[in-house]
Amino acid sequence: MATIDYLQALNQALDEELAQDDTLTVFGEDVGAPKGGVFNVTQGLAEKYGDLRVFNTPLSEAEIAGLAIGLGVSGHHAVAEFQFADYILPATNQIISEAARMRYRSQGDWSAPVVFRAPYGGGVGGGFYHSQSTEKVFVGQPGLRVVTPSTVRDAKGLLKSAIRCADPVLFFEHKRLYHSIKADIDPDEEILTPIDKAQVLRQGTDITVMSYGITLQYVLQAAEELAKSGIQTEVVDIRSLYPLDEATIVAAAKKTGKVLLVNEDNKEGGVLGEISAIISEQALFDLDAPIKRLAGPDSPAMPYAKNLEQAFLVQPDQVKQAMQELAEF
Amino acid sequence: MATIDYLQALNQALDEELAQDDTLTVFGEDVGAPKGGVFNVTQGLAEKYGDLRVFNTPLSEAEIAGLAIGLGVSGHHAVAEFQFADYILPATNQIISEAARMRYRSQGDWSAPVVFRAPYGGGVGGGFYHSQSTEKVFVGQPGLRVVTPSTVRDAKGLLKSAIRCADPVLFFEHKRLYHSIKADIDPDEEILTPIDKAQVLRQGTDITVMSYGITLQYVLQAAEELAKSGIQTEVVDIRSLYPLDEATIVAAAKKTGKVLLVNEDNKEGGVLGEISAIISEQALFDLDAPIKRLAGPDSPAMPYAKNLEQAFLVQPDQVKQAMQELAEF
Amino acid sequence: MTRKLQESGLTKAQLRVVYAQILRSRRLDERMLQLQRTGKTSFHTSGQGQEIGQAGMAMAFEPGKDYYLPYYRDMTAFMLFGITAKEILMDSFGRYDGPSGHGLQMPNHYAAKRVKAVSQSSTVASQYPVATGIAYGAKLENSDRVTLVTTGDGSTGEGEFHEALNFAGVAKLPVVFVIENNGYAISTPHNEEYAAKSLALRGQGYGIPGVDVDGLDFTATYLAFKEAVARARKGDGATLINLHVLRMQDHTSDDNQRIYRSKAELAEVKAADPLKTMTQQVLDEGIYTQAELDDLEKQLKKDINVATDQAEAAPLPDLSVLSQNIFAPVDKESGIYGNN
Amino acid sequence: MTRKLQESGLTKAQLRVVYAQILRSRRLDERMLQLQRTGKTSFHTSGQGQEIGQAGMAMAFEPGKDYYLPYYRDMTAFMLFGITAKEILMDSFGRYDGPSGHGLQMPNHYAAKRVKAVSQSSTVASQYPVATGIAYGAKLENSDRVTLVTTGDGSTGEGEFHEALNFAGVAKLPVVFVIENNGYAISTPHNEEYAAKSLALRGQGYGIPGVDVDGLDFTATYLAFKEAVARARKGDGATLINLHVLRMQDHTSDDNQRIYRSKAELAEVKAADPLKTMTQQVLDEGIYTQAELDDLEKQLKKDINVATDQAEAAPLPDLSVLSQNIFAPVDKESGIYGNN
Ligand SMILES: Cc1ncc(C[n+]2csc(CCOP(=O)(O)OP(=O)(O)O)c2C)c(N)n1
Ligand SMILES: Cc1ncc(C[n+]2csc(CCOP(=O)(O)OP(=O)(O)O)c2C)c(N)n1
Ligand SMILES: [Mg+2]
Ligand SMILES: [Mg+2]
Repeated sequence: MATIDYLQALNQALDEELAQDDTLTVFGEDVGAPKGGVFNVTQGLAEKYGDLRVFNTPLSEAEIAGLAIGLGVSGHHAVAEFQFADYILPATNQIISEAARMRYRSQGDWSAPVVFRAPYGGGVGGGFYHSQSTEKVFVGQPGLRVVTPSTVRDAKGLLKSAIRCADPVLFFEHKRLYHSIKADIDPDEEILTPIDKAQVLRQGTDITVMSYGITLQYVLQAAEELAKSGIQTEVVDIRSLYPLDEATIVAAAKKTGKVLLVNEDNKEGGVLGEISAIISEQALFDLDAPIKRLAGPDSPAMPYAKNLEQAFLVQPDQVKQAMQELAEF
Repeated sequence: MATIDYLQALNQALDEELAQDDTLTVFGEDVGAPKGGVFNVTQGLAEKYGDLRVFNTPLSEAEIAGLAIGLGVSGHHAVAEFQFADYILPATNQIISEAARMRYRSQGDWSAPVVFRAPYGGGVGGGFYHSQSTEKVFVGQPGLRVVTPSTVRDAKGLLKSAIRCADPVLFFEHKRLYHSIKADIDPDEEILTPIDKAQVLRQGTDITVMSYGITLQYVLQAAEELAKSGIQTEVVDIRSLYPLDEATIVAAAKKTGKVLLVNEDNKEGGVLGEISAIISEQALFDLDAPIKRLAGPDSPAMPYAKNLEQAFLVQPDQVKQAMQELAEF
Repeated sequence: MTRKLQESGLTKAQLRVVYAQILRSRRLDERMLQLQRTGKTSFHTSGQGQEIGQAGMAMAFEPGKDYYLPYYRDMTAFMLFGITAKEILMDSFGRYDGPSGHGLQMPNHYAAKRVKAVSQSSTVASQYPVATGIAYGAKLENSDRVTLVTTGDGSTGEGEFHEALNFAGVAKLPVVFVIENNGYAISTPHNEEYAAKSLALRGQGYGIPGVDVDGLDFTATYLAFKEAVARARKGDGATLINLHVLRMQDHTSDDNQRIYRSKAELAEVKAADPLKTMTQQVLDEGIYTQAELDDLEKQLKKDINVATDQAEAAPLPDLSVLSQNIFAPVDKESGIYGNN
Repeated sequence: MTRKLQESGLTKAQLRVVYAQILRSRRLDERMLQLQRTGKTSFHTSGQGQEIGQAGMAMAFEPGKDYYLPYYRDMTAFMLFGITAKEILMDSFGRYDGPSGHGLQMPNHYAAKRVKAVSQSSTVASQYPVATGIAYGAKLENSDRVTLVTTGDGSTGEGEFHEALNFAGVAKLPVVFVIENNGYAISTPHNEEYAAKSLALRGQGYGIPGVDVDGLDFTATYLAFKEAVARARKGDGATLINLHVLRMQDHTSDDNQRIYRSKAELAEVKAADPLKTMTQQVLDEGIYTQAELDDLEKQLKKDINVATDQAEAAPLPDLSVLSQNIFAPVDKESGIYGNN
């Protein structure tokens, strides 16, 4: 056992997969030696696996995506890094028009088994273009999986599974989880996390809260605190943002009849809407309270000044309060 | 009065606004003389207003968007055409990073009062890349309005309002409405449609159906037919896809307590999810039935072979049946 | 002056095959336009005027070894890579056995797993970045396979064109980038697409050779591509080829070019038909006799008739296709990931 | 050889101002690094090594008439357009009165309505297409105003760079495109960014002149820009300027360049500091005496101290900003649209 953080878990996942799959390449802006990525997720990999397999690309996100797709198409595997989730946007066409459609439009003649990694989320003083949650732009594209790990174990297991997945996976990493969560992981255990399943992290009978990213940490913490006053929370880590794991979501909603959905993104138009719609379509008469969403305000994410940034971000006490109110509903 | 179709209404809107606003420009691929757009929406305009104001651009959608934004920023107005809604994707970064953020990030020092037009929707034998509903990619970006007219009157009035709007507007036109719906429009009437309001097209007391695009026509037709068997349908034209008109949506949902949402896009991840979430958040206890969605399957839109294309598309009889089932619920 | 076919260095037998394929492709193209006009199919994009250039291009590659990312006018090159008229017609009729799209893709979206012709989108130029990934794969495999990717002149305006060439220059990728330059992007003439004296000049900006090639001249085209392919196989990197061709027909069957091209211009284009030139060449150089050509025409007509009937009779995709092959099946055993 | 300042054709008075602004900007940059290191601000991107080139560039434009779309290292040019140290510091401290972002944007996102310096995103190169729209506006207005837009060398890899230049060539737009080429994109050296011998060669691919300019040489830079601006004002279209500069500091305060640049290279860069060269020039050419320079240093220090205090004391944005200026208010009278 060794205690590692979320970022180290990602690095281990890449390292292990590079070791076991010699068709695998890892690249992106500043991903190669000696920098190993602006967040250091790929640190040491170019040194270990050579700069033909782990390398820097020019600034050109569409090319980064297309390069990955072409590698996937021709029997290689690729993990492409977008330096920030904000900078996936120039690659939208490649991801949606090429990667997401490759298998279906050719009925399996061709496929694009590639992973697009992207650090997302705010609270790092990054202003509008180093803070966004851009997952909503990419969900709803059949053929493209969108996932995000919110635990250290999943950071490793989900990335390894994504690399082994035969389809393109857009893999979001919350920047504020990189160093803020740690866990004991056995370096010899082969961790592979299901790529299409939500995960119940805590069992409860009073309220059900579903979340992902940093806000999931707030939910877990609040659940712990509220348990002391007798409120038992069912906590679901959504994890697979597209396609959603309807079965787990609906079961968890039915279990308590009171549902709160939490994420960091803007409220209107984000992925929580779809989760809510699934529940009200499939479990309406099991509900004892309106399906509440706690999310960012509907203003552009995210202003720079600390006070505004904090006001934008969903705060732990807001989460706790919303949970309490729901329990009392 | 003159009977015109949806496409002519769009052409009239452009013509009138070019006449009254001499800062206005209209451009895109093949938009200038003599072709006037691949669907002829801009036909005759370059001849009338000159090819400095109405012109062709090279194939470069990011540039088309940026050109419009720069014009808007410097006191001009622009209507930029994307030849198909599928081809907005290469411009995603310009639209989201520049247009949608311009006003907010500069606190009003700069703004981008531009319209991005895009023909969307399937059923035209266009396969994967001439059939998509790409609105879901762009909703949820504060600062960017997303609208679509579904009546002839709105085709004219909403485009004129969008042109006069001080913010960027992404304007979707359903291709199969271009020539399939007609209306009597007084050419001398100045039609300006509210840009942030849904519209109740039909009053009813039994069920509420909300839709936009071609499927709204099916809803209206079915409502007419069902009225004969005593089912009274409240029909809402969503029209403003972002931000949504919550007040109208919630009121219409409460009115009957039975809600059906219909669109042509895939079901999971589309804009219907948000509408559903708003309703279950604000009107849950007024509901007598689960909020149902009738939408395309969760497979890539849209296969070419006629049989598959028709199987993908929501059909009029499916709409009618879903409405009937909801009424009987 | 158009160079002699014999100067290409190809054998007479090879040249006979090339010419027959070009003619087959022209006749097939004509048939496809006719099928569209009579409502038998709903769409066609003609490649007439681009056949000779495409043939010179295709002959420089090794089908089955080299990867090919074609664009929608590449029927002639595609056939020279080994695809039959019947296969192409199945795609036109939206039949499941069509190799390009199995009835899911629009006509003219040429692709075939069998010859490493990769599935394409309609989004112009987006195959360029994908081609660089495939080319990078050759480096990883230590293979001397080459990747061929084509697009139109107007499509060079897209950012993805640029990004792909830039990376190919940096990584010295074994790829041949082709611009089939017919002077138009739908109705937009080249001077409204780009202001460069020649698009070949772009090569320098990426550190790769850029060459102008007369795509109406089979031999000139073939030799230029041969050089580019040799360069790539040797590990010397990419080449950009600006292949000058003609667009003889409407942009697609949805278009009417008489609106934006003058009668005089269209007459000129017709007169310059490179197929005429090449037909004269094969006769002059004794590759075919007139009698042989007459037979060939008859044979092609018969073949295409048969192919049309067979293609039309082939089954449409089953409705189950709507939910197949969207995602890879999740492996039941491990319960965790696709069958990668 | 660095050209004499007097050969620029600027008056001694003008050159005094230019030099003072350059020095002010260097001292301000140093202060901003210090503020970041001591935790007073959270971020800074240094422009050290690019000041002389930026000054030569800025002096060729008419602030207030010409539009300017800067990038994040453009502090010197921005100041020469008429922005004060205090204003810049307010942006660094995230204060509402900062002209660039009113506390909403990160530091170094230079913009100011007052001098037509347009709000920028962090997404590199995305200002290039926007600049073409502004330049097109000049044509519509029949104005001889020029648009200046800058970016870094690495950023030229982006598709938006290409699309903007292509259209500017086609439409002969009055715009000057600048690449401030410091040889690095964060840790990525130029040979991993592009393979062209010079990025100036890209100009030909767009039908516009592309020129290499020594951005360590004030006079050479100023004259090159003067020519580009004159060209644009006359209606002769765009110019691409590849301005060779140095990046003396880390990419940003989040970076550590000692990881990827050798000690020797960093020592070389330090030795080549163009400010040293120019300081020698102003002394040699009698534009300042040493005593005057000493005074100037003292004055700048005082000014920057005051500016820092004032900026820090300025108010943060009010929380109400969170819901302001997202959309224009809908006009109550007509009930239908924004106040366009
Ligand atoms: C990204 C994108 N934008 C627009 C279109 C619509 N479109 C299809 S073909 C075409 C013109 C292409 O011209 P060119 O590249 O010269 O090729 P050609 O058709 O002349 O062979 C356009 C605008 C598209 N398919 N993709
Ligand atoms: C589209 C996009 N991709 C990536 C980034 C992250 N990023 C910021 S600056 C930079 C390097 C820019 O290098 P260059 O253009 O040479 O400018 P320099 O910083 O050297 O002045 C990168 C990769 C970004 N801001 N935008
Ligand atoms: Mg063309
Ligand atoms: Mg640089």
